[in-house]
Amino acid sequence: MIRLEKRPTPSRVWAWATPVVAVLATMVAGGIMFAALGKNPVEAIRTIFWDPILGEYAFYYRGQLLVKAGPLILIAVGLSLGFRAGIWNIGAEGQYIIGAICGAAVGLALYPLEARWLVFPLMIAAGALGGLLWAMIPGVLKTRFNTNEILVSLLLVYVAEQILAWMALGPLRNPDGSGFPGSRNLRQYEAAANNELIAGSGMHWGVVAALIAVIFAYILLSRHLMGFHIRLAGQSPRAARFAGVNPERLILFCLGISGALAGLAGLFEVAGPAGQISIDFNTGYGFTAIIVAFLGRLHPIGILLAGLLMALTYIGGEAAQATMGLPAAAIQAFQGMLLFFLLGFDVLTSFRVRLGREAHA
Amino acid sequence: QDPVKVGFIYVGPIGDGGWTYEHDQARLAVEEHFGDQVETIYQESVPEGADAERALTQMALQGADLIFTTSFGYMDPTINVAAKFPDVKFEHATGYKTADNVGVYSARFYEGRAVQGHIAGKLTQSNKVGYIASFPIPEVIRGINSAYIHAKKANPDVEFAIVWAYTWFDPAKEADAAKALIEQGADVILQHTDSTAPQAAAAEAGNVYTFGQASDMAEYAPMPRVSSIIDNWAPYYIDRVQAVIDGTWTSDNTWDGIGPGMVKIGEISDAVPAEVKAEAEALRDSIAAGEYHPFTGPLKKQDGSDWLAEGETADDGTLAGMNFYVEGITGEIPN
Amino acid sequence: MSAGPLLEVSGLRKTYPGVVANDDVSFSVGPGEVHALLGENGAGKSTLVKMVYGLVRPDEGRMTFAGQPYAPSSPHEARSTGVAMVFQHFSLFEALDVAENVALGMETPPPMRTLAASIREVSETYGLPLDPSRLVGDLSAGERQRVEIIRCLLQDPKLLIMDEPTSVLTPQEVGILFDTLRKLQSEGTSILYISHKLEEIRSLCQGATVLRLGRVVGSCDPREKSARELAELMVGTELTAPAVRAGAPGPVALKVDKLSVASPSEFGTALREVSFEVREGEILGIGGVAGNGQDELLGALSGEIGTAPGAVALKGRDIGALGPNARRRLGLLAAPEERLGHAAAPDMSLVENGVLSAWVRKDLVSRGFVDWKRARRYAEEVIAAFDVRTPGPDNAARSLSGGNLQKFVVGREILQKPEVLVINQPTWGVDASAAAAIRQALLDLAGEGAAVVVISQDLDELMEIAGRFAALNEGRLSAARLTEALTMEEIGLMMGGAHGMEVAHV
Amino acid sequence: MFGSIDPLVLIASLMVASTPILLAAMGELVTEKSGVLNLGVEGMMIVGAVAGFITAVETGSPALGFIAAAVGAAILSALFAVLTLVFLSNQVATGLGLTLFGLGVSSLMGQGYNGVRPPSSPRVTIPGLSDIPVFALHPMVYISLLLVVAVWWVLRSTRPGLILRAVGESHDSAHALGYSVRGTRFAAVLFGGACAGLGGAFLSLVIVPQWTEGMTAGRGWIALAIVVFASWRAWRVLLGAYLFGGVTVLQLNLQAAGVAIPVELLSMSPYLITIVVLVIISSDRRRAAANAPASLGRSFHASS
Ligand SMILES: Nc1ncnc2c1ncn2[C@@H]1O[C@H](COP(=O)(O)OP(=O)(O)OP(=O)(O)O)[C@@H](O)[C@H]1O
Ligand SMILES: Nc1ncnc2c1ncn2[C@@H]1O[C@H](COP(=O)(O)OP(=O)(O)OP(=O)(O)O)[C@@H](O)[C@H]1O
Ligand SMILES: [Mg+2]
Ligand SMILES: [Mg+2]
Repeated sequence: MIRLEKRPTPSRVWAWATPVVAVLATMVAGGIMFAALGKNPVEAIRTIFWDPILGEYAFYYRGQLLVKAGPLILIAVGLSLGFRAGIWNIGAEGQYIIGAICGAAVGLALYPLEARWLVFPLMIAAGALGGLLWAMIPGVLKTRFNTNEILVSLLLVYVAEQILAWMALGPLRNPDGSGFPGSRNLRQYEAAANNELIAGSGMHWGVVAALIAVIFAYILLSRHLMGFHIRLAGQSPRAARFAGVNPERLILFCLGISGALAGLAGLFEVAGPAGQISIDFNTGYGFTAIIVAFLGRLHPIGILLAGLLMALTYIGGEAAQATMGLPAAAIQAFQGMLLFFLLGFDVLTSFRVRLGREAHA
Repeated sequence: QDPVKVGFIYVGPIGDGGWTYEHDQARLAVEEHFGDQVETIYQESVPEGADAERALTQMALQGADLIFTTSFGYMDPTINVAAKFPDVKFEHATGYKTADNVGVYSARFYEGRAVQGHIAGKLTQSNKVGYIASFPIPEVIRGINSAYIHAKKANPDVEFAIVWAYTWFDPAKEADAAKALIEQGADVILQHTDSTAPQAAAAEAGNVYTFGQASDMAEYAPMPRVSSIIDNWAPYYIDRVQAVIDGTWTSDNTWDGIGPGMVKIGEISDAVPAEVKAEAEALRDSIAAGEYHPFTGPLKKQDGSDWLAEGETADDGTLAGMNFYVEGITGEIPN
Repeated sequence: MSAGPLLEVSGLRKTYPGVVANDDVSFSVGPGEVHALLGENGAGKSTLVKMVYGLVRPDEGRMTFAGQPYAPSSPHEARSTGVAMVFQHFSLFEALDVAENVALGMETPPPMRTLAASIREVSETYGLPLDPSRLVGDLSAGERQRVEIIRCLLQDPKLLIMDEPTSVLTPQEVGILFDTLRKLQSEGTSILYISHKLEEIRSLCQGATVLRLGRVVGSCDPREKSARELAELMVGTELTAPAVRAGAPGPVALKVDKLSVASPSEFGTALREVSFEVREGEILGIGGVAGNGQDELLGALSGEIGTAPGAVALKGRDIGALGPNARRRLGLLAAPEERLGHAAAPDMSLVENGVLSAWVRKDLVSRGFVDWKRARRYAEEVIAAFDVRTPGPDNAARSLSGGNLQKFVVGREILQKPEVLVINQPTWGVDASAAAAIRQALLDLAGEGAAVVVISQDLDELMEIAGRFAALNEGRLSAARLTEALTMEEIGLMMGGAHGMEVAHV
Repeated sequence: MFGSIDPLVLIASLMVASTPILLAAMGELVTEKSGVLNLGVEGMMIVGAVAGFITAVETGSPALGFIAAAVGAAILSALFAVLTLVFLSNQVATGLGLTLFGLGVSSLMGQGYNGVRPPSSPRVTIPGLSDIPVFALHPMVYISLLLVVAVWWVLRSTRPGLILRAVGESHDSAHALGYSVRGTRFAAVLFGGACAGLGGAFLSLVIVPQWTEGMTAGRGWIALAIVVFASWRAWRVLLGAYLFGGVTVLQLNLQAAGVAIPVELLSMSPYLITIVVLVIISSDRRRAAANAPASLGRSFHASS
């Protein structure tokens, strides 16, 4: 039987070492799965973990890593603030959609105005505001009526998806698109486009925003009184009240920030990589970001790394599909394994593992 | 000589039993037809947007010579990537944007819907035909209109009850929609969503007729599935790959129907009375031969305004962007 | 077998990472004996009894029970052998009712209906009235303890372990408890009794084992020792009694006028028209049984609970609408009862816990940013001034023993130089020497001219340090009276009996 | 306007449509009552769907299919239990990971089963009653109702139920009294997995019935929401599941009946109505909190 013994203080060594150990363990377990599917395990692992960073086409993939990681990090950073305070926004996907819709709507309303200095900032503001307001629904319901925010934010994702379909087919439909669903492509509208800042680098304003958010959250949590209050409220709500934290304001703040960041992610995505509002615009960033937030241990730097790792498995996984014919399902299962190992090995950070008979059941 | 590398980008999993499944069947047909001359690669469940652009770039980087992008939402990504890789040929399904190295292709499913509509009109006892629609887009609206026109011709009392499922593929929801239609008295169900769930619901209800969609869905024949529209991409794919091998590929805009075999009418089962079956086959054959166009005047729009005069046929432009019901259909198109 | 001890413990040892909680502990409890375990906070008393109850396995050592080797692998085994235990931190479930809580502590509970009847019956026999259908969360601390005791009594234990049972009880409740225990003893039950209240031990116990740092440092018959001797045995040094430094009371510092608030918590008590005033340099003691509105009163004064305008005035200024930090800025500080989770955040370091309430007055935040250097200096200052035993200010609050954390919390407020300090249960579960230090600090604070409100259930403590005394009962506060003129009986009357509890005629 | 909608028929179809969610939610209720938050319901459902489907097809027995579904999903949930209860991993993240993993594994398992028709299950027929739609449904529908009664009764009136609630309420107290927190939670997680698996199999064997990848299409999430909606009460789970299923079926029926309500609004209605009802029932603050297991989502480690 395995016995766990709590360490007096969490181990710094293991905090850094567990992700490495977990990735190695995943490679072994995943390799076995790939071999069972009749694929060369070494090649598969190399395609997933190595090629995107250092392989033949890495020049392209490295940029794509940022494109994929950007929204994940941006959303996860926002969510982590709430999670730390014990406020469970699991509807970031909905806020992402609404942010994209609002931002795109502003851009499309101003079409074909050429003043980029006006159009793009207005879109950014609209995107953030859209996400924020959508997140305020669970926030206000919670503070006014004590409604569970997990439930409301989750259900609102489905509502947002319906609104998205409606927008793509109705109000935002491209008038020049001969009746096909989907909005005008914002990337072809100079003033509204969120294109790469340096061609081929993958850097767009969304990635920049994600990096700013990481720094902002880092400073907020480690230096600012607000961040201190967020951490305090999550650990012990009564102590937070004693410290003068107004719980209702904190709920609205955390939901607002996470909603605004998710909305921003949606806006940058719709104006950049995705290009347009379409029925299937959302691809689950809002949900994946929850995993990223926890993998990053709710720490901004951790989230940055977790977002990049997650992006790597997506991009490497796609490459493995195309080059080796691995089914998408195998990649999904592989990602699941990676998460399990990362989460499972995390125990080593705060516990010592002893083998042998347990002193007491 | 190196084999020609052909890539496929799919919107769903190849196991969806419908849209993506049929594209993948065609890919397998290409492999079988050309043997060592081609190598195919594919990527399934690729979301539209940025992910599609990356998947395309990746295939192009890895030396694909021809790439089929099999969903409407891949239109802009295809155009974008094509601009960066002028030597790679692209074929985009169901879109309208072309370039020197981007061709588009689509199928005239409405031709098949006409045949279905006729059979439905003849078979219904309750005079109520249920229609499970996915999203209100021209493709789907065209199908509803075509089916309705021919059902009405076969049976002037027929009515259509339309349920918008707002999904291409959610078997349980499709099943619920089918049940709701049956409960509302429909005894024939047409569907423009991809799963066999409606067939199963009809089988359970008994005495309800359905049609296969995208695939033949023969496992539900002879009842409730009495016929089907099958997406048959193989001839076209083989043709285009051949063109690349021969070096004769040029950008095209293909919209094929029953005639060239892109749309196939699945076996009309014995549950359909022989004379109805004969009529339906005759209709199919005249469409295939180009003698009859499913949208032939006189036709009015739902609001009563004139659309097509006696003998006039609809032009492809109007059909491609169709956003209105024809006269007689009740209810409104969402938005 | 009849002559030998009921429980014999020899050479028990238990280590936790970095701590030796028990080392070579041996002692025995005779049949029908009430045996005390004494020791400072962290001496290892709870660990020892948990081993007897089968909850913790010893690393080394042997036990015998009624002459048979005894090595319980779980509390179930202990209970079927005849050992029952009342925990220091209750082992109750707030959302379950009394009968369910009792059933969970029994090996083979009868059907609920029968159980409810026997709960009623036993509770009446022992003078501990209890309604089996009430939710435990709705009960006062004293009533909760009755649940634990009845749970034990229903199993006819041969050995009853009680870990600090009286720290939450009023004198009346303690009296009832003692009657119950004596009755049990007369029926032949042995009792292993842990308490910091030495007078209690002297009146109840026939034997005592004293622990220090996990080892047995002595045993005695407590009836033959004075409380002071016992305390010195525990601590190992001489104790000094608090020196009273009462000055003449100055002008009114805090005035509370007809304060009524609803309780924010599900199982709380509302305050009803509470009025009192405290003067500079004075300590006002507020006594009463736990659960009569103490938490709410502290919350209303600290600013955690919103109050009506005009209800609370600080030096003539209405502060009813102000929040905790605005009140701190004006000089009104508070220290709640619950150390972990209210006064301090368990997983945060002492530095962070210092910032928690001290940033306003100690200038630890500028333009929204926390100055961690100053914060650390402040935490170090508190640690030094109040002799908080911890490796350093970066240690988490939960790693401190209860007494040390209490010293930190009290010190954190006192070093901010409050003009008014409201403190709830300043020495709850704290050992004698630490309690003396805290009381002294409060007296010194008043001596320097601050007004102090001490809310406590420990009446001896209030008699010792407070100038005036008032009692809180079901959310109402009695008029304050000078302590010197009060007798215990009068106090009992002021507290309105013991919270609806009658002393049953045993 | 609603003239063509037969209420009995509607009730019968809402009962069928709600059953997968009801089964999964009942399982999750028990899991959460023990203090464990397993967000992997979607993953467990789909694994149940595929495991049940494969078994039913291979053996020709739908009953065996349901058993296999329960076992298969329980095995998957055991993975969650080991991670969260033994290795003390974060429950939220592990649950989300379980969903991802379950979706992947199920499609790997299901390769080759696309388009296959499963054996159809017999209906219970009670002479005289079976003409009434509500009494002629698949046996699992009635089993799910029995499950509600059983869970309610076990939680309320039996010792295992009491221990389960105690563990979910305060794991420290339960541990101090000698109850195995880990063991109880392990069992509760397995039960939750098995129920979710049954729900999945009901989709793939009865409602649809066919196997397709991703066929649960978010129903696991709805099941999770229903448990919160129900504030952890068995009867309210039934109410919530039937409310949600009912609105879903009703909106399709309204469309089919040609009622002139905008389709966009109708498709949103199940979610919106659930939120509105929740707001109404949770505005009583004190009561809402009372049923939530106090230890929900917290890891337990006995240091001894
Ligand atoms: N589970 C545990 N893990 C690690 N250390 C522990 C644990 N339980 C107790 N200790 C440590 O063992 C020592 C003895 O603790 P114990 O609770 O037995 O003291 P105590 O005498 O009951 O103190 P108090 O009077 O405060 O109740 C302390 O140093 C304590 O920190
Ligand atoms: N999780 C549960 N465990 C045990 N019993 C339950 C549970 N949920 C409900 N019950 C019991 O089921 C019965 C009906 O449930 P219901 O949800 O109506 O409870 P209720 O307390 O009446 O709700 P409310 O107080 O909101 O009116 C009650 O007897 C209730 O005690
Ligand atoms: Mg103790
Ligand atoms: Mg009720």
